[in-house]
Amino acid sequence: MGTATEIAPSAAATYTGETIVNDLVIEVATSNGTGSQSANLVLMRSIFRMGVPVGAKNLFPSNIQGLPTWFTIRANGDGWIAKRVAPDVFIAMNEESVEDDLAKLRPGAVLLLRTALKGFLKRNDLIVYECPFDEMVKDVDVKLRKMVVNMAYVGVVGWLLNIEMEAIDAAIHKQFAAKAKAAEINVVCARKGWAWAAEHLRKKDPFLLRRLDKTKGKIIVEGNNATALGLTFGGCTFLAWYPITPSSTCAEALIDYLSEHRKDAATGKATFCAVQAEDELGAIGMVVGAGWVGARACTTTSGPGISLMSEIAGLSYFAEIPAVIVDVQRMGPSTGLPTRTCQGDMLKAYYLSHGDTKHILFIPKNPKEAFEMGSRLFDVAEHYQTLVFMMTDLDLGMNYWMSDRFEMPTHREDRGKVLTAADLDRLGQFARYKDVDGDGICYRTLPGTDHDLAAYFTRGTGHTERATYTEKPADWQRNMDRLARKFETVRRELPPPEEDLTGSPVGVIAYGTSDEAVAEARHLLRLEEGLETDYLRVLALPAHVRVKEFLSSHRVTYVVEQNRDAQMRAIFAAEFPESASRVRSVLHYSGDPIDARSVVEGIVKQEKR
Amino acid sequence: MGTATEIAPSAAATYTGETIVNDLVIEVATSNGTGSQSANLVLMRSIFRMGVPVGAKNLFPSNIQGLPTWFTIRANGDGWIAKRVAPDVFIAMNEESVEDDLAKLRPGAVLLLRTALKGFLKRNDLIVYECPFDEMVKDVDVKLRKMVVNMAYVGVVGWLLNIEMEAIDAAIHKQFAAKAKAAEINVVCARKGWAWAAEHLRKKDPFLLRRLDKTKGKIIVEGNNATALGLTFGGCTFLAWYPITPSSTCAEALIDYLSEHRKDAATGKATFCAVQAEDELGAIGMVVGAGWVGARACTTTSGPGISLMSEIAGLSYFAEIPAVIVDVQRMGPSTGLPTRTCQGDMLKAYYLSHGDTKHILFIPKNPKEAFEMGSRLFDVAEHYQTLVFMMTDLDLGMNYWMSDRFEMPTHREDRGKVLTAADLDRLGQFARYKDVDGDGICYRTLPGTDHDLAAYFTRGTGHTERATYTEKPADWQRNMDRLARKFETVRRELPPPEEDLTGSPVGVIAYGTSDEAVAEARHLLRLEEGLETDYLRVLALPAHVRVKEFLSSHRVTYVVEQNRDAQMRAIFAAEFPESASRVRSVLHYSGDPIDARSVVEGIVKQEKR
Amino acid sequence: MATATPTSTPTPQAPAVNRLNRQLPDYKGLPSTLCAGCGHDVITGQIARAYWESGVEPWSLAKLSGIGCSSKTTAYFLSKSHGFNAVHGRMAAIAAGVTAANRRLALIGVSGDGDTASIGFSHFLHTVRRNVRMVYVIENNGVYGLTKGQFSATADRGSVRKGGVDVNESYPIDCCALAIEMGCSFVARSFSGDTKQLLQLLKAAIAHPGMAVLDVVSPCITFNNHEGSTKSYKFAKAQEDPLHEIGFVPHFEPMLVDVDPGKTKVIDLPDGGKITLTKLATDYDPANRAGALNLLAQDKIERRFHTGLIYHNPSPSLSFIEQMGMVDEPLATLPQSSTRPGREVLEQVMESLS
Amino acid sequence: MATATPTSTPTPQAPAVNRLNRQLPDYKGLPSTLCAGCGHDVITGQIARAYWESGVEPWSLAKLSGIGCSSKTTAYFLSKSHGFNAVHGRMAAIAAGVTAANRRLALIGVSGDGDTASIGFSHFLHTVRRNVRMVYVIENNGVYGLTKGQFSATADRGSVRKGGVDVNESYPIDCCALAIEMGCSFVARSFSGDTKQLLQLLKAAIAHPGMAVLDVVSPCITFNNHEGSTKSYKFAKAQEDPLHEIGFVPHFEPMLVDVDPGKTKVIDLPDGGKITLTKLATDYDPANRAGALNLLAQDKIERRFHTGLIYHNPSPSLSFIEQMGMVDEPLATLPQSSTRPGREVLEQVMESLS
Ligand SMILES: Cc1ncc(C[n+]2csc(CCOP(=O)(O)OP(=O)(O)O)c2C)c(N)n1
Ligand SMILES: Cc1ncc(C[n+]2csc(CCOP(=O)(O)OP(=O)(O)O)c2C)c(N)n1
Ligand code: SF4
Ligand code: SF4
Ligand SMILES: [Mg+2]
Ligand SMILES: [Mg+2]
Repeated sequence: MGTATEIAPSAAATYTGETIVNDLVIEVATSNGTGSQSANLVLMRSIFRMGVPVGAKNLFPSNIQGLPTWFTIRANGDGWIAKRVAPDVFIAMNEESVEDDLAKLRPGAVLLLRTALKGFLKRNDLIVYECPFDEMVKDVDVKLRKMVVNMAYVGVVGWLLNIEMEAIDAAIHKQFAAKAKAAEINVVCARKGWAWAAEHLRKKDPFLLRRLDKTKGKIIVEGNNATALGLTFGGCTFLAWYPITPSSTCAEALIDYLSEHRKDAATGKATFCAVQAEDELGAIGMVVGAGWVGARACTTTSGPGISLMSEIAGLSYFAEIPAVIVDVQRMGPSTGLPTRTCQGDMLKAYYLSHGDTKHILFIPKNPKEAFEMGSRLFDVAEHYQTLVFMMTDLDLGMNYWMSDRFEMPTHREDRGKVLTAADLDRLGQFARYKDVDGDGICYRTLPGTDHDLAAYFTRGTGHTERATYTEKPADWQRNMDRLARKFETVRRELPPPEEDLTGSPVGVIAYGTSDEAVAEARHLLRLEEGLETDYLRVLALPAHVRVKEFLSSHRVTYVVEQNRDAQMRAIFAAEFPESASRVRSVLHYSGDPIDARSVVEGIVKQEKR
Repeated sequence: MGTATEIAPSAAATYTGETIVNDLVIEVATSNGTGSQSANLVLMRSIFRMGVPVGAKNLFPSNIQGLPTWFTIRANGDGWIAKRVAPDVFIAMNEESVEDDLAKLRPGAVLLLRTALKGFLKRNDLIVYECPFDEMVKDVDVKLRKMVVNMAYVGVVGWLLNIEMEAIDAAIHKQFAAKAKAAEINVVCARKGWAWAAEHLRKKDPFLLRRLDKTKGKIIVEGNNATALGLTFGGCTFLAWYPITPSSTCAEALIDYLSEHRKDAATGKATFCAVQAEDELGAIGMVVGAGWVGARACTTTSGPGISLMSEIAGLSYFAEIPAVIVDVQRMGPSTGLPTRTCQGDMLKAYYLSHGDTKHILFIPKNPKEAFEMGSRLFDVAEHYQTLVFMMTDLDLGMNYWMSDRFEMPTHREDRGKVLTAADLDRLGQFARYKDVDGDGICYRTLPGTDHDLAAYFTRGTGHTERATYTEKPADWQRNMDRLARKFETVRRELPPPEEDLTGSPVGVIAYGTSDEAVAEARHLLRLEEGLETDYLRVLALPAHVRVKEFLSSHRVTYVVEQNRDAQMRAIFAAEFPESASRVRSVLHYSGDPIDARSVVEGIVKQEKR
Repeated sequence: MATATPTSTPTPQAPAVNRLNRQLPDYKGLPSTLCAGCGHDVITGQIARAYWESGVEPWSLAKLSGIGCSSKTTAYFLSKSHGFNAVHGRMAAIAAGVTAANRRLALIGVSGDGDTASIGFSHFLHTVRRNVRMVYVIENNGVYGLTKGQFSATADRGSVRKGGVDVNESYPIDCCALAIEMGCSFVARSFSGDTKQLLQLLKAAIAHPGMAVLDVVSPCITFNNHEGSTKSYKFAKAQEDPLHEIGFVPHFEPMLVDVDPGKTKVIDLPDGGKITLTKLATDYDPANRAGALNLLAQDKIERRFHTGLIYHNPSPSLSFIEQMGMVDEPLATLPQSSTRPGREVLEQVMESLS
Repeated sequence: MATATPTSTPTPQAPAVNRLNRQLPDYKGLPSTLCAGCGHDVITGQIARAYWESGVEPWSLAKLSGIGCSSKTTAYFLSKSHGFNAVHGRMAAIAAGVTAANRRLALIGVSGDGDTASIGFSHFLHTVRRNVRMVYVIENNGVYGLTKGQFSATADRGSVRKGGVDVNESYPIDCCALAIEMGCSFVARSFSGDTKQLLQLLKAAIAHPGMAVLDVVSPCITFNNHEGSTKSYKFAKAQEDPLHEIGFVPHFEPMLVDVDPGKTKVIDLPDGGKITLTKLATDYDPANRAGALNLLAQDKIERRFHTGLIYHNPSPSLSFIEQMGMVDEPLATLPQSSTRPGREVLEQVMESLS
C-alpha cells in the first residue's frame, strides 16, 4: 500500500474562493448491482474518520441489478445529519437516470459528470467538473473495472472536498476488511481518481471538509444490525421468519450474531433456534408456539407480513402468550414500495387483529435505541404476557447511521410471572387467568413443568380464571376487562416520552426516525421564524400519560408522521379525545425519509393560517 | 288434523286477576340438537300470527349437540322487541343449566318447570307451574319423544298466555311445511300440552297475549338470509367463501337462492359461480381475481376471516379492484365466541391491511336494510373500484327478526367506469389510473376486452397513471393523494345517516343492531328520566358530514357500541377531532345482544356525573 | 404387558397402573361435549390409553390442536398435560415452535381434515418436511363438523352431502400420500371403529423419533353418516381393509411370544420398542415408498380403504430438533448466563463497527 | 408450420406472422429489469413465442403472477394482455376467480419456487385440485431471488448457499410430484437452458384443457449459480436428462411428417392439436402415473434431473369451469336482465317468509 506522501495536496491547498466548510450533501447516482455501495460507504466512512458528523441515505430500486440507485451523504459539523433534499455535490454515474438527475439539481450545485454522460448536460447554471472516470481505471482488469470505477469518484471528490487520503485509505481497508487484495485495488483506484483530479481540475466550488473531533467513540451501523444485536443481548432463543425487504437483513444479522456468539462454550451447540418459515403465518405461529413454552421468541417482518400475522396476533393478545414482532416498515399499502420508507403501520400494528385487540409498540429513533429497546423486548413480552412490536422502518433498518456506541445491558432479564414446580408445591393451587396481584397480569406455568398442577389449557375462545371453557357473558366480560386493566398497567410502566420543553404554546410530537429531522426543523423554526416549540417524542404505545398532559397543555400540537393518514394522531384522538381538537398533522409520505425542510414548511403553513 | 272446536278455552277465559297484556319476555332453556329450535320458532310465529310484534334471540353454544341453549321471545304490543333481560316467563327444560337458570330469575317471574327438574327448585318467590312435559308425550314413538316434548311446552304456554290454538296450528304447519307427517305429530303434541294445562293448571300470573293487527304484511327472517337475498338481487355472480360461524348460513343461503333463481331459463345453466375456498386467503384471492375481470364478487366471513384477508384487502384498495366482504361479526378477539354477537370488527375492517388503507363499510340495522344494502354492495364496489364491507353481526345474521317485506330493487345496476372496445376506439387512448373526472375514480377495462389498447398491468406496487411501474416519490404520493380524494368522493356520496332530532343538547349515536335497543332506551329515558335525546344512526363509513355536524351541535353525544374499545368513537375522533372531547361511550360487550336497559343505565350514569 | 404372537397381537390386558405407577384416569380429560357417538370421542379414548400404556409422564407432553370438533378433543384427554387449542389451521406451525422451545416435550397434535387439508395444508406439509417429532392425528370425517357439515377437501368425489342434494365434484386429498411425498417416515391410516389397531398405531407413533402422521377415518355422526357418504360408520366398517395386524411392544417391556418370521415382520425402533406386523391376506411392505404410494393411488381409484402402517422408513432423516443443533437443555429455561453474551462480545462488535 | 419426424421435432421455422396475422413483437412486453443472464428472461422469451406460435389473441389472455423476480416477468411479455402482479403466494387462488369471471379468457400464471412451494403452497395445490384451466409456470431457481438469495423449499438437501457457509438441511419439495398427487393431468419439467423443449412444452400446455404445471429450472445468476448449488446453470446443463424429444403440432396446422410409431408416440389433444414424444435413451410413458411418481422419487434420491412431459392424463377430469355448470357467456359481462331475478321471485320468497 502506498503512503500518503505520494499524494498530491487536495484542492483546499490552493483554493482561495469563498468556502462552505463541513456543511454539504453529496449525492451519487449509480446503478444497483455495480458495487457502488462499497464506494459510497467508503466515502461516508472517510468523512466519519475525519471526525465530521455524517448521515447517509441509500435510495435503491426493488430489483437486484441494473436499475438506478442514489446514495446521499450529508456531512454537517453541527451534527444535523437527517435527510436533506437538493444535494450540493452530485456525482452522475448512471446513464439511465442522468437526464432526470441533472434536471432536478438546484442552480449552483456542483456536478461531477462522468465523461460518457456529458451529452446529457443541458444546463449552464451548475458548477461542472467533467470526469473521465472510466478512463482513470482503464488499466484495471476488465472484469473488475465496472466495480472499481466507483472508487475513482471517491478519489476525485476526496481531492475536491479535501477529504483526507488517510481517511479514505482507512475506510477502504475497513470496507474490504476480509479481502486484502480487493482493498489494495480499491486504494489504487481511489488514488488514481485523486491524482487525476489534482492534475486536471481547478476547484470552482466552495464546499470543503475539515477535520473535527465529533465522531470519536461513535460507530456506523445499520438499524437492522442494531436491532439484531439488541435481540441477541436480550436473550432471544427463537427466531422464525419469512424473508421480506426491508426486514430480511435484520433476521439475517440476528442469525449471524446468534451463530457467532450464542453457542454453548462446552458443546458448541446453539442456545437458540432460527427457522425460515413457509410464510408469515407459519412464522408467527411458530413464535407463539415457542413463546407459549417459554422461549424468548421473535419474528421480523414488514407490512404485508403483519397483515398476514393478524389472526395470530389476536391469539397472542387474548391467550396471553409472549411474542415479539419487529416490523421494519416499508411504503404501503399493499405490496407497496419495498425499498422505500414509511411509518404506515402504526395504527395497524397497534390494533392488529379483529375484535377488541391492542398491542404494545416500541418505536426506536436510531440504532442505539433499536439496540436498547431490542434488548428489552422479550422482558416486556414475558412480563406482560403479550405481543410486543418493535416498529422500525426502512430508513432506520437499512441505512447506515452514525451512532453512539451501544452499552452492555445491565438489567436482569425479566421472565415474568412464571410458576415453577416448587412454586406449585408451595401454593397448592394454580389458576392461569386469575388476577392475583390486581395489575391484570396473571401467573403462568411452562409446558413441561414437572408437576401435576402445572397443566392448563390455552385457547383463543372464552375461558374462566381456571382456564376452562366458558361462554358465559359475565366470564367473557370479566376477562376482557382484566385485559383492559393489564393494558393500563402497561401504559403506566412503559418508558415515558422524551421531552424538550421551552414553555412554548406550540408543541411538536414525533416518533421514530422522524426525530432527527424534527430536531433540525425546530432549530430552523427558531432561527428562521423565531418560533420556539416544545417537543415530545413518543417511545412506545400505549401512550404515556405525559402525552396526554403535553397535548392538553399546548395551544396546538403538530404530530409529525411519515404516513398519509395521520395514524399516530388517530390513536391519540381515540385515547386523549379531550385534546383532539388541538392537534394538527405534518405528514410526509413520498417514500423518501422525512427532511427538516418539509417539517418546517408543514408547520409554518399551518401557523400562518 | 283436529279443529279448534276440540280445544279447551285458554286460561284467559276464566282468569280474573291483574293482567299484563302483550308485554312479556318468554325464555326457554333446552339443550342444543334436541329439536327445540322448531318448537321455539313455532312459539314465536304463533304470537306473530296473532298480530303481536315479536322478537327472538337464540343463545346457543359453540358445539353441535348436547349443551345448553336459551331461546328468548319478546312480545310487545308497542313494538319494542329488542333484547330484554330478565324474562317474565321461563320454561326450564334442561337439567344441565337449570340450577343457574332458576337462580337468575327475577322474583315474581313465572316458571314452567319440567317435572323431572323439580328437585332443583330452591326458591319460593316465583310463580311456578310444574309441568310433566315428558308424561304428556309418553304415547309418542320413543324415537320422536325427545323432539316433540318441546311441542308440549308450546301447548302449555299457549294455554297459559292465551296464544290462539289456530295460530299455533298454522305456525306448526309453516315450520314443517315440507313434512306433513311431522306437522301432524307436532300439532298433536302441542294440543296435548294445551289439554293438560287446561285440565291441571290454574292461572296465577298476569301475563296474557291478545290479538292485534301489528304484524300484517310482515315477515320473519334471519339477517343472513336477508343479506343473501340482497346479494342475489344485487347481481352477485361470484361467491368464494370459507365456512365460519356466524357467516356460514349467509353463504349457504346465497348458494341456495342463486341455485334456485339464477339459472339461465333456456339452458338451465348458472349465471353465477360459487366456490368453497381452501381458506379465507384463498376466498378473498378468488374474489379479487373475479372482481378484476368484472364479476360481481363477494365473500362472507367473520372476525378471524377478516384478519386473514388483511393483505389482499389492501390489494383491493390500492390496485382498485371491486370486492365485497360480508362480515358477520362474532365476539372476538381471537377465535372468541363464535356463537355470541359483537360489533368488534368496526375499526379493524375500516382500516384493514397495513399501510394507509381505508375501506367502505355498510352497517345494516335489520334484515330489510341488510337486503337493501346487500343489493347495492356490488354497485358501490364497482362504482368506486374498491373493497366494500357489509358489517352485520350474529344477532342480525342468525336470529329471527320480524321485518317489513323487502321491496324489489328498482335501481339500474351500476357497473362503474368501464371502457369497452368501442369506447377505446372512440377515445384512442387509455390510462388506467388517470383521474379524468376529478373525483378520484379512474376508468378501467376488463380483461378479455377485444382491443389492443385495452390491456393494462395491475399491481400492488407503485404505478403511474398509465399503470406502469414506478418508484418515484412524486408518482407514489400523487396516486396516494388521488386515493384519498376518491375516499372523500365516497364520503359525500354514501347514504347519509338516519336522524331523529328533537332539539335536545344530548345526542345519541348508534349503528347496526343496536338501533332497536337504543330506540327503546330513548323512549325509557324520556319516560323515566324526562331526558329527551337526539338520535343519529350511522349507515355507512366513511362517515357523512352530517355526523360531524351532529357531534359539533350537541353538548354531549353518547356513542353506543357493542364492543369494549369504543371502536366507532375512535374513528369519529380521528376524523372529527374538533368534537372528540364531547363524545362519550356506552359499551356493551358481554356477547349477548344489547338491551335498552343497559343503554339507559350507561347514559344516566354519565349524565349524573 | 404387550405380547406378540405369530397370528395376532391382542390388546394388552390393561394393568391397573403403568410403569410410572399412574392409573388410566391420570390420562383422561374433561367430559366431551361432542355429539354422542362421534368418532372423535373414540379416538380420544385410545389416545389416553396409548399414553398411559406407553408410560409417558402427562406433564412431559404438550397437546396441540387447531379449531374444529376434532381439535376440541385435546381437552378431553390428558388434563395433566398442557394443552393449546390454537387457531384454525396453524397447529402444525405452532408445533415447530413448541418443540424448538423445549426439545424434551413429547407432542401430540390433533387436527381435522378441514384444519389439515384446507386452511392448514401448507403448514402441515411444511411441518412434515421439517420432520417435527410429534404424533399428528387427523380425525378425518370428510366434512367440517363444527361449522355444520360442509364438504372438506378429503371428501371423495361423488360423495353426497347430508340432505342428498349436493354431490362433491372435487378431487379428494389423501393426507397419507401427501405426507409420504413430503418425506414423512411414519404414515398410518386407521379407523375410529378399529380401536385395537388404532391403539397399537398410536403407541408406535409415540415411539417414532420423527413426525408420525395418522389419518384416522372418524365418522361425523351428525353430518356425514348417511347413505352416499364414504366416511360414514357403515361405509368405513364395511370397507376397512387392514394391511396387517399390527402390534407394538414398548422398549420397557419384553417381547413375550416368539414370532414366525414368515408371517410377522418386526420393526425395531431406535428406542428399543418394536412394531410387529402380522400378515393378513396379502404381503405388504411398509418400507416400500413406491408401493405405498401405489396402494394409496389404487385405493383412491377403487374406493378401497386400507388401514395399518402404510409407510415406515426404517432409517428416517434427522428430526427438526436434531437438524437445529441445539443445546440439550430446553431453550425455554436457559438462564441469562447462557443467553446474554458477555460484555467483551459487545465491545468486539462495537469495535468492528467503528 | 410444425413438423414431426420420427427422429426429431425441430422448432418450427418462425413465420413473420402467425395465423392471426400478428407479428412476434405483438407478443412482447416491456424491457426486463432482471439481472443480465437470469434464467427467467429466457423463459419470458419462450412464453411470448409460444403464444405467438399458438396464434392466441393477446387480448384474450390474462397473465397472473405473485411476487418475486419470476413473478415480475409477466410485465416482460405480452403487453397487449391484461396482467395482474398480485401479492406473494396467492396467484393460484386469484386464478380461480379470474377464470370463473370470464371462462373465455386464456390464462397463464408465472410463479417462483418461493411463491408456489412456500407461501402459496396450499393455494397452488388446491388450484391443481380444482383443475383450473391455465398454464402454470414455476420458475424454479431454488432460492428467493428478489429477497436476495435465501433457500427456497425446492432447494435440494445439501445445497450450499452463496458464500459457502449455509448448507440446506431441509427435504426438498418437488412441485411436479405434488401436482401429480393432487390430480394434475399435465405435469412437465424443463430447463431454461433448453429453449427448444421449453417452447414445445409451453405450446402443449396452452392447448391442454385443464391445469398444466411446468416446473422450469431457471438459474438465479446472482444468488444461486455457484459451485454447490443444484440449480446452477452449469449443474442443470450437465444433469438435464430429457425423457423424450417433444414436439407440438397445433390443431390448425397439418402434421407434416409421418411418424414412426415405434419411436414416436403421438398424443391427441381434445382441440385437435398433437403432442409428439420421440423416444430417446429409454422408453417413458407419461400416461403412467405411478411410473411418473417413481421417476421423480428416484430423481430426488439420485439427484438426477429429468425433463419433458412427466405426466399426462389422456382423459383428464372436468376443468373447474366445467364443474361449475356456468352459462357460456362470461359472468363478467352478463347484463342485469340475467343477474337480477324478477319481481315475482322476490314476492314468492317474501310469501314463504310471512
Ligand atoms: C380462520 C377461521 N376460519 C374458519 C373457522 C371456522 N371453523 C371452525 S372449525 C372449521 C372446520 C372444522 O373442520 P375439521 O377440521 O374437519 O374438523 P371437524 O369439526 O370436522 O372435526 C371451521 C371452518 C375458524 N374457526 N377460523
Ligand atoms: C407477504 C409477503 N411476504 C414476503 C414478501 C417478500 N418476497 C418478495 S419475493 C419473495 C420470494 C421470491 O422467491 P421466488 O418466488 O422463488 O421468486 P424468485 O425471486 O426466486 O424468482 C419474497 C419472500 C412479500 N412480497 N410478501
Ligand atoms: S358434528 Fe360431527 S364431528 Fe362434530 S361432534 Fe358432532 S358428530 Fe362429531
Ligand atoms: S436475483 Fe436471481 S432470479 Fe432475480 S433477476 Fe437476478 S438472477 Fe434472476
Ligand atoms: Mg372434519
Ligand atoms: Mg425462486
